[in-house]
Amino acid sequence: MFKFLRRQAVPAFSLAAVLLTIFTPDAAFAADQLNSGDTAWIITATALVLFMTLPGLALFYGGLVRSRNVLSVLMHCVAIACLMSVLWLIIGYSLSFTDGAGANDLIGGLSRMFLAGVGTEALSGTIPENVFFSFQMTFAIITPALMVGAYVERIKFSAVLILSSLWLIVVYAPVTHWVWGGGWLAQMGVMDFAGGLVVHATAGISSLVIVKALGARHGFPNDVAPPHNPGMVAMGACMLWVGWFGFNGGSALAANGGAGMALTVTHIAAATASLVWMLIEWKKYGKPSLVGLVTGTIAGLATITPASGFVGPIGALIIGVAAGLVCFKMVQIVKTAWKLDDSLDVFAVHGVGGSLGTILVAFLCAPMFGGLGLPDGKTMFDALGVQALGLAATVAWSAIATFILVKITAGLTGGIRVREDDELEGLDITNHGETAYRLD
Amino acid sequence: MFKFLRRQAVPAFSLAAVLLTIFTPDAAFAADQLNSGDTAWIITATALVLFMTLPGLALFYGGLVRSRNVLSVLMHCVAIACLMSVLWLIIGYSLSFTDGAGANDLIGGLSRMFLAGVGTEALSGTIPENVFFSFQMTFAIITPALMVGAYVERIKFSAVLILSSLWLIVVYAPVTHWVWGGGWLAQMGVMDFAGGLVVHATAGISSLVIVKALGARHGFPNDVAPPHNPGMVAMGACMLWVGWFGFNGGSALAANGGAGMALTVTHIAAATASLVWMLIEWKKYGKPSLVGLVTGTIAGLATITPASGFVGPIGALIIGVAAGLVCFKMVQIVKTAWKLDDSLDVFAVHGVGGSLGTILVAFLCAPMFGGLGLPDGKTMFDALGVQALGLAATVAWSAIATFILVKITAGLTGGIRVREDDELEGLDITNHGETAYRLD
Amino acid sequence: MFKFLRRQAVPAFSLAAVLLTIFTPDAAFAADQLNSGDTAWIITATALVLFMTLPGLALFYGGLVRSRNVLSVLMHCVAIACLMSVLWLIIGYSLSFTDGAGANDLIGGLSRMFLAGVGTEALSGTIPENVFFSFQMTFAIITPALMVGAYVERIKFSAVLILSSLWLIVVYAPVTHWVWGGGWLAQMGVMDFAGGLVVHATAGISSLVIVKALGARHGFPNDVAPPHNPGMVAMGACMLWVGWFGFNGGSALAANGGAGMALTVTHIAAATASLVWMLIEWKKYGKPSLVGLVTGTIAGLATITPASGFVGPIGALIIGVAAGLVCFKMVQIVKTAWKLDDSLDVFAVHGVGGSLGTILVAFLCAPMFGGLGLPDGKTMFDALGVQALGLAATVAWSAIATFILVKITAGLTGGIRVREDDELEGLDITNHGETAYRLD
Amino acid sequence: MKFVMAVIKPHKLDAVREALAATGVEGMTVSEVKGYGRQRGQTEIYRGAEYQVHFLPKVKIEIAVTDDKAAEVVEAIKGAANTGKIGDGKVFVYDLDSAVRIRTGEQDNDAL
Amino acid sequence: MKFVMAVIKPHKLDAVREALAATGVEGMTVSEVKGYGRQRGQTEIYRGAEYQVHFLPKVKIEIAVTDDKAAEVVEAIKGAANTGKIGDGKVFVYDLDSAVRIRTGEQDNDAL
Amino acid sequence: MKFVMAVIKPHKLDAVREALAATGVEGMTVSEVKGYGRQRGQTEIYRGAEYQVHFLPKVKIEIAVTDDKAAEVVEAIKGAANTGKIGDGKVFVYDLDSAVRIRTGEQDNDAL
Ligand SMILES: Nc1ncnc2c1ncn2[C@@H]1O[C@H](COP(=O)(O)OP(=O)(O)O)[C@@H](O)[C@H]1O
Ligand SMILES: Nc1ncnc2c1ncn2[C@@H]1O[C@H](COP(=O)(O)OP(=O)(O)O)[C@@H](O)[C@H]1O
Ligand SMILES: Nc1ncnc2c1ncn2[C@@H]1O[C@H](COP(=O)(O)OP(=O)(O)O)[C@@H](O)[C@H]1O
Repeated sequence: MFKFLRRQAVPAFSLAAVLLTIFTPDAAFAADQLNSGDTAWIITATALVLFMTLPGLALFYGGLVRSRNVLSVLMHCVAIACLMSVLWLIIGYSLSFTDGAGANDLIGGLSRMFLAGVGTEALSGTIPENVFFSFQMTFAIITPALMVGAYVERIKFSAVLILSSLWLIVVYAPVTHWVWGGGWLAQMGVMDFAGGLVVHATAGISSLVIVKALGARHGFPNDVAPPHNPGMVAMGACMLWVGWFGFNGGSALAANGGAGMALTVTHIAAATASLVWMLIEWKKYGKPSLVGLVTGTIAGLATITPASGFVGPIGALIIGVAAGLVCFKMVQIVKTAWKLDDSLDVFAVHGVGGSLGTILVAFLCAPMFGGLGLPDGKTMFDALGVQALGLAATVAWSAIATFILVKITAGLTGGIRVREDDELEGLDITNHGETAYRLD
Repeated sequence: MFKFLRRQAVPAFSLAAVLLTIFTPDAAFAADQLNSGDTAWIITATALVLFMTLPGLALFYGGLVRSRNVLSVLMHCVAIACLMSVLWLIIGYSLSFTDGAGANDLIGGLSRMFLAGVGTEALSGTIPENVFFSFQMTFAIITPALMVGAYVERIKFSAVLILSSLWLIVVYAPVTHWVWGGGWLAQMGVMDFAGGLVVHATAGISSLVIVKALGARHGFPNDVAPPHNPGMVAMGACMLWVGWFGFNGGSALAANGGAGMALTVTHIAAATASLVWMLIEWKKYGKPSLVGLVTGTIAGLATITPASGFVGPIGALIIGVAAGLVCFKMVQIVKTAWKLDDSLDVFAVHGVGGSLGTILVAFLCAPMFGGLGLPDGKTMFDALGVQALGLAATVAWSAIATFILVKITAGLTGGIRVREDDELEGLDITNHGETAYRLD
Repeated sequence: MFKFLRRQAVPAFSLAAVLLTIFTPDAAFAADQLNSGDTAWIITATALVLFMTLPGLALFYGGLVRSRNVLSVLMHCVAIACLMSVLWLIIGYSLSFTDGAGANDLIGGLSRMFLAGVGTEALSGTIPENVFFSFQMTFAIITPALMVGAYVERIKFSAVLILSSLWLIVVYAPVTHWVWGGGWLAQMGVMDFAGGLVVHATAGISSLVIVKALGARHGFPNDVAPPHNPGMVAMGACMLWVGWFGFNGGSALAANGGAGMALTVTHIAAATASLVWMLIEWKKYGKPSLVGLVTGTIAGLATITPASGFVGPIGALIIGVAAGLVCFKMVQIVKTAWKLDDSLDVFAVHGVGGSLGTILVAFLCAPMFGGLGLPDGKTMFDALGVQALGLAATVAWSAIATFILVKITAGLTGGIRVREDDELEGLDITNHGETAYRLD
Repeated sequence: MKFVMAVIKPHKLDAVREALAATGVEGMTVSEVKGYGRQRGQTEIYRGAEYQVHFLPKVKIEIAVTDDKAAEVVEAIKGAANTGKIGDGKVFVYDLDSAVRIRTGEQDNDAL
Repeated sequence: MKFVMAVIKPHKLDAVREALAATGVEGMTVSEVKGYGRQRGQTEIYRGAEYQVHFLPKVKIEIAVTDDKAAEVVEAIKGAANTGKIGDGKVFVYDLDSAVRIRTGEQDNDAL
Repeated sequence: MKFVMAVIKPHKLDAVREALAATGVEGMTVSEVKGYGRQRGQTEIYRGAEYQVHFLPKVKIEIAVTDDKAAEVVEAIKGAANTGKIGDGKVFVYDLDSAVRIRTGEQDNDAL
C-alpha cells in the first residue's frame, strides 16, 4: 500500500513489493515473475514521461519567454535531459534505489552504479529492472528541468549544467531515497505517489533559492516582455497533460485498476484546476486567457501528483479546486509581495501545488472522499503528521543544499548570471549563436 | 461481435462482453478477470485519444484560421476538454453506459454519477472500469471539440462553453447509449466500431445547424483569409493520425488481433484517402497542397472509423478511395452550392466521412472484401437497413436537438456571435487579451 | 538470439522465433499463443514509430530549411508516409517477410500481397501478424523519408514520389529480406537489431547518390540560408527521440527485459552523443548550439540502432561517444572536402552512424563491455566479418540500385530538379501553392 | 509626385485598400509595424501579472502618387480608416523626386 | 543626399545586394513588405476554396546615398531586380536632409 | 515638419523610446528591419557549416516632428542608441509636407 514499497527496487524488498502491488484478484501471478502487460505499460509510461520534458516542458517554457531567448530555454531542457540521464546511469539510480547499508535511512549505496549487474533478466516487482531504471530516469530528467522556469533569460548555460548536475546528486537522489527508496520517510509511511515531494516540492523550493541568488530579469517587475508565443505554451501544456498519464499512471508500476484510478484522478484534477483558473481570470480581469487556462492545468497536475494513487474522483475534484485557487494566489504573492522573479512560476505552481497535494492527501485518501483509505491502524492525524514532517524535511534540505550548490556553481563559473548586454541582446544569439525565427 | 456489447460497461453485460472480446485461442482467461496486457493497451489508447485533441485537433484547426484567432481556437479546444471531462464524471458516463431501466432503449441511468461505486477493482470486460471510463471520456472530449471547426473566428467564448455542455448531455450521451450503451440501436445490432455515428455524424450534422444559426464569417465566401500556418495544420493532422490508432485500435478494448486489424485498416484508409485528395488537387489545380493532403488524411480516418473493426485491408483501400472522392466533393458543395461557412469543413469531412463509412461497412464487412463477416443469419441487406436507420436517427436527433440548444445558448449569452469589430480585430485580443506571435 | 529470427514472420520459423524471444523465466507461455502484453507494447511501438515520421522527422527537417521551403519538406514526409504504406500493403511486406522459395536468399515471395490470408487470428511470434505488419510498415515509411534531408529545396515533388516508390521495392524490401526476413545475411547471423543496415545505411548511402545526381542548392556552399526555425528542429528531434523507444524497444517484439534493455541503451547513447556534440562545438566555436545538440541526439540514436538489442549500458556510452565524434567529423568532410550538398546530413548522420554501430556491435556485444554476448561458438572476429560483409553488401546494393533508379526517375519526370527560378522563389508556393507563415 | 505614408489599424487594411482602389490608385506597399501614440499601448495580463505592451500592432501603407491625386488619396484613407477611436493613426505626405518601374524602366508619373 | 527606396521581389534580394555592393554602397536597410500593383495578388487554393491574396510578399530596400551616386544606385537596382515579369517592383527617390551615424556622430555624407 | 527615420539595435528600442518620451515626442512608428552596413552581417554556425548572415536584425523608428524639435529628437536617439560598437545604426531626416490625424482630421503640427 505504501508508495515506497512500490517504488523500491532493492531485491530484498521485491517480494513484498510485488505482493503489495498486485491488485488483481488472481494471486496466481507470483512474485519474481515478469508480467508482460505491466511491462508494456511501464515502457510506454517511460516514453510518455520523457515526452513531458522533450518537448512538452521545453515548449511550455519556451513559449513563455521572449523570442530572443526561446532557443536557450529549449537548449536548457534538452541538455539537462542528456546530462541527467548519464548521471542517473553513473550514480543517481544507485544512490536513490539501492540499499545504503548503515546510511540507508538517508541515502542508497553504490552497488548499481552503471547499472552493474542488471541484465535483461533482473526484475523489479513484475517488470524488468532496466524498465524501472528508465522510468525513474525520466523523473530525474524532468525535475531539474522544471527549475529552468525560474532562471530563464539571464543565466549562464554553464551554470545550468553544473548546478543541475550537483543538484541531482545532492538534492534529488537523497530525497528520492528517503521517500521511494526505503529511506527514513518511506519507513514512516509517507504518501507520495508520483512525486509531490520528490519532484515538485524539491524543484519548487530550490527555484526560489536560485532566483534569490540570481536576481530578477532586467525590467522586472514592470517592464518584462510578455510571452512571445502562447500557442507554443498551450502545445507544451497539452503534451505535459498527456505525458502526465505516464507520470502518475505509471507510478502504479502495473497495468491495473490502481493505474487506471491514478490516471482518472489525474485527469479530473487537471481539468478542474484549469476551469477554476479560467473562471478566476474571467471574473478578475474580464477575459479568460489561454496561458491562464493551461497554467491551471499544470497546477492541477502538480497538486494531484502525490495523491494520485490514494484518492478517488471526488478527491480529485477537491484537489483541482484547491490547486486553482491556491496556485493562482501564490503566483501573485511571489511576484508582487515577495518581488521575486521566479520567472515562469515554478515555485507558485509546482512547489506550492506539490506541497498542497502532499498535505491534502492525508485527508482525501479517506473513504468518505472516495479515497482508497489509510493502512490499518493509521489515523488521519498520524498521516498528516508524517506528511507534514516529510514536507518540512524536503523543503529544508532542498533549500539549504541548493543555497550551497548555487554558491559552488557561482564559484566555478565566475558568477551564474550573463552580462547585462548579453541579457538584453538575448541568450539565443549571445550564448548559442542561433536565431529562433527567420520567417522571410 | 457486436460493437455495443464490446463497449457496454453495465455489469449485467460484462460476462458476455468478455467472452465476446476474447480473440485469443486460450479460453483460460476467464470472465471478470483483469488482463494486464489489455489494460496496458487501453490506458495507452486513452493517452493517444487525449493527444488527438490536446494538442492534435487544436493545432490542426489553429493553423487553418488567421493568426489573430489562433489562440481562441486553441482555447476552445482546451476549455472544451476540461469542461467535458468534468461533465463526463458528473453525469455523462452514467447516462451513456449504465442501465437506464425503463428508459434504457433511449438513455442510461444515474447510478454511476461521479463514478459512484467504481473503485480500483471494478472491471469492464478484461480492463478496469476506471480505464474504460477514461477511454470513453476522451471520446466525449473530442466530439464537441470537432465542432469548433464550424464556428471559429466569430463565436463568443461563453457560447462555446454553454453549447458544448448542453450538447454533451442532450446529443452525445443519448446517441452513445443507443449505439454503445445497450440502447435501441445496439439491440438492433448497428455496427459502429469507433464512432462513425456517435462521434462524426453527430458532430458533423450539428456543425451545419450551428453554422446556419451563427452566420458566415465577415468576407465569406470571397474574402476570407487563407490558413495562417499550414505547417501547424500538418503537425496537428499527424498527431491526429497517430492518436487515431488509439481511437480505433483502442475500441477493440483489448490488445489482440482485432485491435491490430483495426489499426491496420485505419492506417491504410488514411494513407489512401490522402493520396486520392492529393491526386484530385494535382489534376484539378495543377498543384497538390499540404493542406489538401492532410485533409484527405482526416477524411480517410473519419470514414474508416465506424468500419475499422469489421473490414479488412481491401475494404480499407476502398474506403480510402471513397473518402477522398466524396469528402473532396462535399467540401465544394457545402461552401459553393449551399453557401454555408462551415469554416473548417466539419460537416464535409467528419459528418460525411462518418456517414459514408457507416453505410459502406454494411458491404465491406463481407468476407469477399476481406471483411470479418456479418453475424450468423444476417444478410447484407439486413445490415444496410440497420445502418441506414441508425444514421437517419442520429442525424435527425442531432439536428433537432442542436437547433434547440443553439437557441437556448443564444438566449443565455445574448446572441452567440461576437460584435463585428471584435471579429475584425480578432478573437485573441478581444476575447482573451492575448497576442499569438510576438517574434521581435 | 539472432535478430533475423526475431523479425521473421514466415510461419515456418515462428515456433523458433517465439521460443527465442521469450525472456521470461516462465516457459508456460507456449508457442503460437498471443501474449496481450507483448501485443500492447508492439501496437504502442507502432504508434511511436509512426510518430517519429509524422510529425517528428517532418519537423526536424522542416525547421532546417528556409521558410519558403518548409511546407514542401512536410509534404514530402507526409506523402511518402502515405505512399509507402499502400505499397507496403500491396507488395513490400510480402517481398520482405515471406518465404521467397528458390530466391529466398535474396528476396521474399508474393504470398502476402495485400495481406492475403492474414486475418485477426494469424500470429507472428506472440503478437498478431497484422501488428507485426504495421510495426514493420512504420519502418518502411521512415526509411525513404530519411532521404528527404538530402534533396530538400530543389527537387520536383513528382520525382520524390516516384523515386521513393521504386526505392522501397528495389532497395528497401530486398535488404530487409536479407537481414530480417530470412535471407542470406540473416542466415549468416548478421546482427542488426533495429535497422543500422536496413534503415540507416541504405538511406544514408542512397542519399549521397541522389545528391550527386541532383546537384547542390543554389548558393552552396557559401551562401545557403541557415535553418529558419531551430526550435522546430529541436521539437522534431525530441519527438524522434521519444519515438525511437518504439523503434528500438519495439524491435524486441515483446514487452520484456530485452525491450527494456534496448530502450535503456538507446536512451543512454542518445544522451551521450548529444553531450559530445555539444562539447565539440563549445570547444571549437565557443558556443554550443541547439541544432548541434539535437543533431548529436540523432547521431547517437542512429548509431545505437543496430546494436540496441545486443549491448549493455557501458556499450551504449561508448557508442554515444563514438557517434558524436565520428558523425560530427563526417558532416564537415561531406560538405567541405567532398563538396556534396547532402543538405541535412543524411549520409553523415544516418549513413555513417548506422554503419558505425553495425561494426561496433561486433565488439560491444561482448560481456566484457556489459553486452549480451555472442551466440555459442562465435568469436568476435566471426561476428566482425559478418557485420562488415553485411555492410559492404548493403552499401553496394543501395548505391548501384539507387543510381539506376535516379536515372529512371529523371527519365519519367523530365529531370528531377525544379527550374532555377522555382528554386529561388521557393518550393512552397511554386510546387504546392501555399505560404507557410502568414502571421499578420 | 508625392509619397503618402499612412499608419492605420490592421483590421482597417481591407477597407482602405478598397477605398484606394476606388480612387484609381494602382499600387501600394504595406508593412506590419508597431505604433506608439496617444493610445499608450495596452496591458496584457498573463498569470495575473500585468505586462505593459508599449507598442500596438499597426499597418503602414505607402503609396506614390501624382501630385494632383495626393489630396484625394489622403481623403480616401482618412475616410476608410476612421473609427473615431484613439489609435486610428496618421497620414504623412512628402515630396517624391522620381519613380521608376523596374520591369519596363518607365519613369516618374508613368511608373506609378 | 538622396534616399532611394525600392520594392523588389524577395528572391532578388541577394542579386540586388551584390549589385549595390559593386557600386560601392556600404549600407542599406531591408524589410519585408507586402505589395499590391498591376500584379493583382495571387490566388491560393485551400481545400478547393479560392482565397484571394491581395498582397504579395515583397522586399523593401532603403539606401541613403550621396547625390552623385543616386542615379547609379537606381540603375544597379533596376538591373539586378529585373525579371521582365509583372510584379518586379519600383524604385523611388527623394531628398534627404541630413544623416547621422549614431556610433561616431559623423554627419551627412560622412555618415553614409 | 520633419520626418526622422532611425535604424538602431533592437535591444536599444526601450532606451530610445524613453529618451524620446523625455523630449516630449508623443508618437512614433516602429518596425523590424534587417540592416547591412560596416558591420558586415554575422556568421552563424550550424552543424559546423558557416552560414553567412548578410543582414542583421535592426529596428527602424519613424517619427514625424515639428521643425524646431527635429534636432533635439536626433540628439535623443543618438544618445540613447549609442553603444560605441559597430552596427549602432543611423538617423536620417527629411522634409515632411503634411500630416493628418485620422481620428480627428487635425492637420500638420496639430496632428503630431
Ligand atoms: N509623430 C509620429 N510619428 C510617426 N508615427 C506616429 C506619430 N504619431 C503617431 N504615429 C503613429 O500613429 C499611430 C496612431 O497614433 P495615436 O496617437 O495612438 O492615435 P490617434 O491619432 O488616434 O491619436 C501610432 O500607433 C503610431 O504608429
Ligand atoms: N504607387 C505605388 N506606391 C507604392 N508602392 C507601389 C506602387 N506601385 C507599385 N508598388 C509596389 O511595387 C510592387 C510591384 O508593382 P506591380 O505593379 O505589381 O509590378 P510592375 O511594376 O511590374 O507593374 C507592388 O507589389 C508594390 O509593393
Ligand atoms: N546608407 C544607408 N542607407 C540605409 N540604411 C543604412 C545605410 N547605412 C547603414 N544603414 C543601416 O544602419 C545600420 C548600421 O550601420 P553599420 O554601418 O553597420 O553601423 P555603424 O553606423 O556603426 O558603422 C545598418 O545595419 C543598416 O540598417
